Amino acid sequence: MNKVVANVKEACEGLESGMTIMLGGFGLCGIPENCIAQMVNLGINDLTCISNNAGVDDFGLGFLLQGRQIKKMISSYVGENDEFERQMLSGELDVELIPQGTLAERCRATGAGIPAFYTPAGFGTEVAEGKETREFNGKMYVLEKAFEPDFAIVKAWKGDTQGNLIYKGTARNFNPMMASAGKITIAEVEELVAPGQLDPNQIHTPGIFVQRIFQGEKYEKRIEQRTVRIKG
Amino acid sequence: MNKVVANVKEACEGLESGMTIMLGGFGLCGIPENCIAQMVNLGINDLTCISNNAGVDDFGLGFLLQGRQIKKMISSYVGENDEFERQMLSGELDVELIPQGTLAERCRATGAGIPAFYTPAGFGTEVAEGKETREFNGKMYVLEKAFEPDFAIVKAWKGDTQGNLIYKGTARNFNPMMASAGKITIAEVEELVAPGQLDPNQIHTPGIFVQRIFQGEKYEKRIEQRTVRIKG
Amino acid sequence: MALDKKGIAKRIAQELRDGWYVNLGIGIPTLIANYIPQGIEVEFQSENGILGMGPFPYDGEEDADLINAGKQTITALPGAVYFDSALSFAMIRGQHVQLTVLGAMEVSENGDIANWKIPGRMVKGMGGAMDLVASAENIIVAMMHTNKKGESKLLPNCTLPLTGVSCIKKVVTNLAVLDVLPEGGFKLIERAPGVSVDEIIAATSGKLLIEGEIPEMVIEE
Amino acid sequence: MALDKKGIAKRIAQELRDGWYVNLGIGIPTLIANYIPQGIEVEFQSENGILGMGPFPYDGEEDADLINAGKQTITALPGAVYFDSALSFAMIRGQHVQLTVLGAMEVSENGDIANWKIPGRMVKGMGGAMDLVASAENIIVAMMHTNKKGESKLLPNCTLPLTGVSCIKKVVTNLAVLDVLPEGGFKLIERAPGVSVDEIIAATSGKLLIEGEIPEMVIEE
Repeated sequence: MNKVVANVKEACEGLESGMTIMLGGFGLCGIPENCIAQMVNLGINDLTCISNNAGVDDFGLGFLLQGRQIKKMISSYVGENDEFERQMLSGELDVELIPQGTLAERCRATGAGIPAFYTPAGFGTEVAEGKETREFNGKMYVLEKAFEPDFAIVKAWKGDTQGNLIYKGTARNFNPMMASAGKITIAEVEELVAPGQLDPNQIHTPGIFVQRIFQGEKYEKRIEQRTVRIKG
Repeated sequence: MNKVVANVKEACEGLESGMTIMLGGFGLCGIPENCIAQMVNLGINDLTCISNNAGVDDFGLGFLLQGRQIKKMISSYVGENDEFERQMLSGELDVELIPQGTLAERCRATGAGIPAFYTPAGFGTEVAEGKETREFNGKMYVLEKAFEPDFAIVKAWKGDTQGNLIYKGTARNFNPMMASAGKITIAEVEELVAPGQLDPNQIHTPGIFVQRIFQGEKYEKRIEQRTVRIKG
Repeated sequence: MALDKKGIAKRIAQELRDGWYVNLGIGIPTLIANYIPQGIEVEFQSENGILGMGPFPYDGEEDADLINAGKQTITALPGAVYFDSALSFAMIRGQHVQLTVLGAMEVSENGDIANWKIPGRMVKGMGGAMDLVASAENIIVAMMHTNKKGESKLLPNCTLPLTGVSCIKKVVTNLAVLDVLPEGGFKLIERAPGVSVDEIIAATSGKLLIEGEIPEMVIEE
Repeated sequence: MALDKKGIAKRIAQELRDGWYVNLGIGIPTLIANYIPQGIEVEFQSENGILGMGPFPYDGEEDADLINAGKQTITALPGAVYFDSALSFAMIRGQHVQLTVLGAMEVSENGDIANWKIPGRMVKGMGGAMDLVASAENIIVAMMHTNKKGESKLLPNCTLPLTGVSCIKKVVTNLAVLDVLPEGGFKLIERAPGVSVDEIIAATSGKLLIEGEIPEMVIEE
């Protein structure tokens, strides 16, 4: 069950303008850097991107915003990005804001064959406008639905040729649920190993969810908010 | 955040007749052997047990059935147990059968604050009788709800004093979702270690879900269907 | 001559495609793993929580923590993965498993299946069967064409409590391969070696569609 | 004298109880981690996927794969766990986190909170705030009592788009500690050192309940 593709170019074959694409990561942590660069190269546009954040001006999804390749962002938080703000305020960019837990659960539901579920998040707020609400055990909930992405693109730490993935630290974030949600899921990894090299007890994303895998050429792994304490 | 209790007796304090209790395991694989033995010792009865299976005559939940401690079983499959069959056919035991995936998802929903979700499993069958059904994208689904267990009892391979758990092989099964679902969750482990001994990347059940943990005195780990091939 | 259980498994194995993830039910379906066609690679999912199931262990090498959905001791192949029951059924409901093969007591001409309960008898439960049939895009039923009393198991309507509705696309029996048509009806695709169309007609009580010459299955010994 | 941000954090830290899992929002709440009372142990959950957050790393030891919900580089304590966003919000929605502390632009006397959007200004999003306030049994708002224009942030009704309804139980400001009563209204519990009840009355536009002598907060320097 070899899922390996030769390179990022081959991995991104079939990505087209107008598609809905999920991209893993939280802030700049655990984002598929190589595939984002390739999406810039491909010059595809009118994209709907589902990703918790929208990158910064000169990194992550910011690259796609610079090229006005994104038509709509579906995110929970989109600060830290001047170009994003400009396009949003000018109306060039459509933005749908979703509570972070609802976003995560909707991604999971997509992969898990759950068409809809109830969550308390957003009840009584504008997030619930136009949505069905309902009481269970005296508390109010909002009905939320699965997504329908064409592709999901995730970044893992290690992966094997069968598509099994392990993430590192908080770079895991949205990647596992999104990996399960793509009609086609592309995984880029820092280190690609042979089957059997990863402990079968310790796989975060089983290869069944992954259609294409490759080792990224280079990872900058930029830090958004470097905070340190002084030794002393 | 020390969750360690001295022994199985202390771990099972507060378990009472009439309670609803979730128990991890699939068949006899990954079942909380020590806590089940203690439940026999406690002599509590009128229990509602949520567990994928009901053990065999002389192991697992079969012990509780022998003592007629269980009033109702909520399971997906209950074969391999003569005493179970006798009590069920005589009407002494109430049995609610639930599709296995729905059982797993309802356990997860319980722990995850999702009061209800839609699943395709059981639509058009007697499992859907009396339940709300609904169409999404041309397919029919059944509304299923979270459980309300008093205790959840799980078995893990390794755990640390903070309640972080790692399962082994297919002994994982229902344990992680049930661990998240108990008002009080008791974890029995084969090996109890200090914080920091388990890789933080590789914890299956974060300690936040576990209220009590102890190292089981002895594990028989009985095999239900020993199947082998002959070397040659 | 009608197929035996091995023959049914061999015929269904011909339906496997390279790269598929497959869930095999208990009974005849389990045998399919022994007949994977050369040159294709498939991976078996067992709904209790493993992908990449290997053969049974050698005597003395059984691991109580490593079983399949039939509770049999198994081994894991390189690249195998263990996971919890929620993720396992996420794979199934989310249609990540390309083929499900399971047994049945009855199949109706509109694709309903009954395979979990006989009124009046001890009910053991549906296990994962209802999730599997409600979710899989591609389900093959492996069963004998008739029951022990000689009555057809391919019916106009199921008489037993259902496991799922309008979900079965293909049935392979000891007598025939049949497609269940979207508009209803069993379309005869192949006959077992030496079995006549008349024998299949006689053994099928649901609507049977026969077009042109019906070829014999080709099953290697 | 009214409290500064550190003072608000110190006062809220007194609400921590041994064995609690706590989620701290960005801003004043983050400071609380510096003032955990002696003899109690709490563990911090950051909704991007870590339990057991430690202090910031030493210069040169930052790890791009290890950040908190504010996207700051952090460290992990022994016994820490990393997890995905779905499990993280399972912890939050499932009420496994005992205390949430977050900032607000407005709180109403019936416990509504507004903290994510100002019409006409760039909206950055609610992040995890809506999940947190809709789920936590125990939520404390940490904020200044009035806004930059000197207007009360404790109101009869919120004027800004809501983050959650009837969810806030306690508010700690630079002037006071107030409980939000189930039947509505802010009940004054404590005054900041040197702040008079009249000052609090003047700064509170929502319904304020004052019973008996209102003690001063005890805040260690």
